[in-house]
Amino acid sequence: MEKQVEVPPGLIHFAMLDDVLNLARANSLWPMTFGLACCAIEMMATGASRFDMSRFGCEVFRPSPRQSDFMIVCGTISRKMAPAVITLYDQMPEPKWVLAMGNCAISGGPFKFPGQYGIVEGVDQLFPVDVYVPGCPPRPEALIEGILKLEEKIRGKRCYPIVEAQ
Amino acid sequence: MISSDMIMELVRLILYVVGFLAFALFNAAYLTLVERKVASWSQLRPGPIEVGTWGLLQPVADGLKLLGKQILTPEGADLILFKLAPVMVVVPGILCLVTLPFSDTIAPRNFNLGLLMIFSFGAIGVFAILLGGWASNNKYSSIAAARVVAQNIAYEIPMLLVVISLVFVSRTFNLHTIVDQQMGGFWHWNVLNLKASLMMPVAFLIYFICMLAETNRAPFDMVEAESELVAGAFTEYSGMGFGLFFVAEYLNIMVGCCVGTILFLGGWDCPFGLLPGLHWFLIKMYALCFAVIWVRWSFPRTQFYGLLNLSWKILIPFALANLVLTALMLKLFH
Amino acid sequence: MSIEAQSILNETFVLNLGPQHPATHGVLRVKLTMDGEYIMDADPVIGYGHRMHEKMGENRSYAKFLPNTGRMDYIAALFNGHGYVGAVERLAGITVPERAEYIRVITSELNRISSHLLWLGAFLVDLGGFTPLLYCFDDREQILDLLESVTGSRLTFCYYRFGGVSSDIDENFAAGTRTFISRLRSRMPMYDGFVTKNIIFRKRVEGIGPISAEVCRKYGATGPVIRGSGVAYDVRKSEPYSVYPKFNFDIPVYHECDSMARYKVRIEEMVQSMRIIEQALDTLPLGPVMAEKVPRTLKPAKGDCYYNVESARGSFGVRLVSDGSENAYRLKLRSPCFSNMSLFRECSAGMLLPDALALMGSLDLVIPDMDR
Amino acid sequence: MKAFLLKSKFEVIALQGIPAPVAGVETATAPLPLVIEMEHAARGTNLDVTVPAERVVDAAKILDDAKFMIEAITGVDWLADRQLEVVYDFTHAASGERVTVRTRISRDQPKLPTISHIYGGANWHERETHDFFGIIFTGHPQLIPLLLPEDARFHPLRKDFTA
Repeated sequence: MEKQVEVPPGLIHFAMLDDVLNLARANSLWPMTFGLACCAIEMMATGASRFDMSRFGCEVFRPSPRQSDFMIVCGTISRKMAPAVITLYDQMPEPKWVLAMGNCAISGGPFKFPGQYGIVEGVDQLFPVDVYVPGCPPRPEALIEGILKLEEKIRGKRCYPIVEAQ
Repeated sequence: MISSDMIMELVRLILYVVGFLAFALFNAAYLTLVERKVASWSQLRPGPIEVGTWGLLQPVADGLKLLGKQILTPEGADLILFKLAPVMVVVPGILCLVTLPFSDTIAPRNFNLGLLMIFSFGAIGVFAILLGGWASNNKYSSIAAARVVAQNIAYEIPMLLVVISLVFVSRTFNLHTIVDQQMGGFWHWNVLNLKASLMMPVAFLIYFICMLAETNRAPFDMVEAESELVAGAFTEYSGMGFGLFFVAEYLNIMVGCCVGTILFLGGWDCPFGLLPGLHWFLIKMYALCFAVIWVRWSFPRTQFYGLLNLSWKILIPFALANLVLTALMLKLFH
Repeated sequence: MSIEAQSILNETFVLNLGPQHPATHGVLRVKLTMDGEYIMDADPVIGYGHRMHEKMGENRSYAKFLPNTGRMDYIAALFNGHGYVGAVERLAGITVPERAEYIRVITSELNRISSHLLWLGAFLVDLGGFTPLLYCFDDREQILDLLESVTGSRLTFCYYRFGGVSSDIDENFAAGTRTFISRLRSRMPMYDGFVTKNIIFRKRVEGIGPISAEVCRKYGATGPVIRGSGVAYDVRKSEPYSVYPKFNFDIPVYHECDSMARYKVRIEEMVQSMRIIEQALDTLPLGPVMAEKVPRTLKPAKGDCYYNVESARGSFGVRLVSDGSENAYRLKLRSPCFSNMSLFRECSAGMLLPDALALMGSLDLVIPDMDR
Repeated sequence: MKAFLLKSKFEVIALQGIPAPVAGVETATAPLPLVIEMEHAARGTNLDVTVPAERVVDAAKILDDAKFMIEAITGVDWLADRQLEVVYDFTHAASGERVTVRTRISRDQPKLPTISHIYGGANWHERETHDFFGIIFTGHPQLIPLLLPEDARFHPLRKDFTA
């Protein structure tokens, strides 16, 4: 296990401003148009009519990483693709977040086997991930819940009710 | 000596500056929400509803977020031009508002050459996008920058030809006077002014199409062309730099719709000759804005040569015909 | 001509389209040599979505490979499953009960409609029109509901088994399918009015991206691509498999060879698929949905065989080589997208960038299927 | 076009190769039946042709003249025989007939003439086969990795491959 590093608090706080900014960021998450594999179709379905992630203000898919706030890593990252994904992550301006969607992005999923030669076993080997959404592929509801989790992480508290399984 | 008149004038000026800046930015921000709402209605979905009632706080959140974003400058970019372009693209839009009369009494400056001023300022925005695209040092941006110049030159011509024919009819560049001439019900509006030129409705249509192209809106959104050029000229802009391009786009739409309302739709005149005023102006303007957004979500993008063909082979001949016809009719009947 | 003038005229630049680009529907990269907006040479660089399916086919038992079939061409996942179980059944000599074959046909054709709907939306997004995508997704969700009720998943179906299907369909499914078909039929005129008759759309696809029948033959392009080039090649007719010979349906063929022809073929195919589903539902026989006596660990006899099916994108083929053990010795997956994409270099030379993207969109690519 | 009409043509070219067995293989297998008509329902192909490596181009020409369409090219690694098999699949669009052409080459010297000048589509299929099995298609215009990373020097579908 890596040792947890204690981050010293800053000398000057703009508490209110930070809160307001974080509130704005949480409610205006623009994802990057970036599909890797199967999960991309479910990501599209999440943006489409029935599930409609625009309700939370995050339907503005920006094709350029410069204008996006978070990256939905949806699908398998092959070793050939990995440098490109890292470049895209580096091109995003701060503050930025990463949501790993699907088992492939979490750990390599079904394509991880002894002697595999082609994939990166989890996107967290490349850069830090904020929210993991498991599933193969995750349902659109799961992705929306993942985005709400991300909002919760940014804001520090959750403002939407948690849907319980029946 | 400072007279009370001068103080009043100063207060009036400040009020107008503050008021119009607020109005411009408010509109730019909330037109994005309108855009998203119209998009969602035409796409069988609710649209932004969770951020504030009805999504009303959505533009606020977007704006604050963009303010708080890091601004990246790509390697090899022309630093000065890269930073200057977003500012240059917004300023003309706001300056255009200075001369627009919103009602009989609400008009910041009543220029005699108001119409001319709007079109000269309107032409500056194009160069800002060109500079921004070129300064980004990105191939997609460069292609988009080249496209936007060709497109704007192509559409400036029919638009100005139409406007000139209108100036023939009204014999003035003063926007206030142009509206005054159209008072008294919708049959007096220029769009139906068949006495002056039989092609006036066509002229309005040409104006509307040219306005779509000048403001780079779908189906002529060659600048952004998401599925072809990533984000076009704005590809490398992040944070508020990108936000300003966004603001400018909606400002230009608003100015275009305002000018369309003034030139063709009788400004603040009530369609039935009752109670003219600011509200009618706003209703007409927003109706035009709605049409612009509606078109965007209904049509695919044209090809670039299709766009140029439309301008050079259809719009310009029609605009010229309109000009000649107007001149002839004025000569014969007036 | 002076040397300076020539060097100005030959001023080309290289544009890397992708791997992340909105028009490539995933992780395709095309190295474009451009002269202004004209494409001089387009060299597709693929493999960014390579997921080692063929290696996995050799590494695990026949049954354990089944989930992989749902993840190759995930938009039309059932066809991959059909091709794979078909190959194994052919080699192992398993006969499938008739009811199972009917169910396979019904679900496959539903999947074909959903795939074409998604293509329609994505194609329009390539052309810059966003709204139709949402309507297509609206219709597609209805199919996914139906398929989810029998297969248990929304996208990466793993429903077919060696010797049948994993679960039987019920009355609700049949009724729901009929409701869906009448709904889609009622919406076809809407698509026709908003898309097919749209003047901008027609200007952008008519005469754009011609692919001749000869090019299709040389590159092995199949599916709607070859049918849009005037060749009536459909595996369902030419090498009948499953119970397709029992149904009446036409192969739509258009001779214009352009993107519009490929568009029309796909629209017409949805109509034909609905015809097939209705006939299958009307004549659905009773009986078991799994063959009896299919061993748990399958060990087909030594030998090899080829089995192909008409996927939504073309001919999907499986070459299976068995050495008599419980793992396949070699599993070759012939993906239609791979062949369809290989002609892009030849066909896109000299085109404008937006037109080339329209051509690419009309090929209906699924990148992980292409890269496997 | 009936596939069996091509049988005699294939037999001619297949026989031409017989006196010169593939270099480096000491007749590991018994002489194969060269051109076999098959039942489509059982094996998925109508004609199964085995030709020597240097006759692949001739076989492709016969099929091209008969207006066959290229379907796939793939390899099989027969580690025990120290051989690599390359399998070409062709289809005839109008009749739905299918011809499989096979050839075996030595595993130590995996060289085979390209057919990409006859079938443009073979270009990618051969590159893929080169990726997976390391078979060198002589005369191929662009034999660089297609599916694997550009700097890949391994051939994952060989049976002795370990990551």
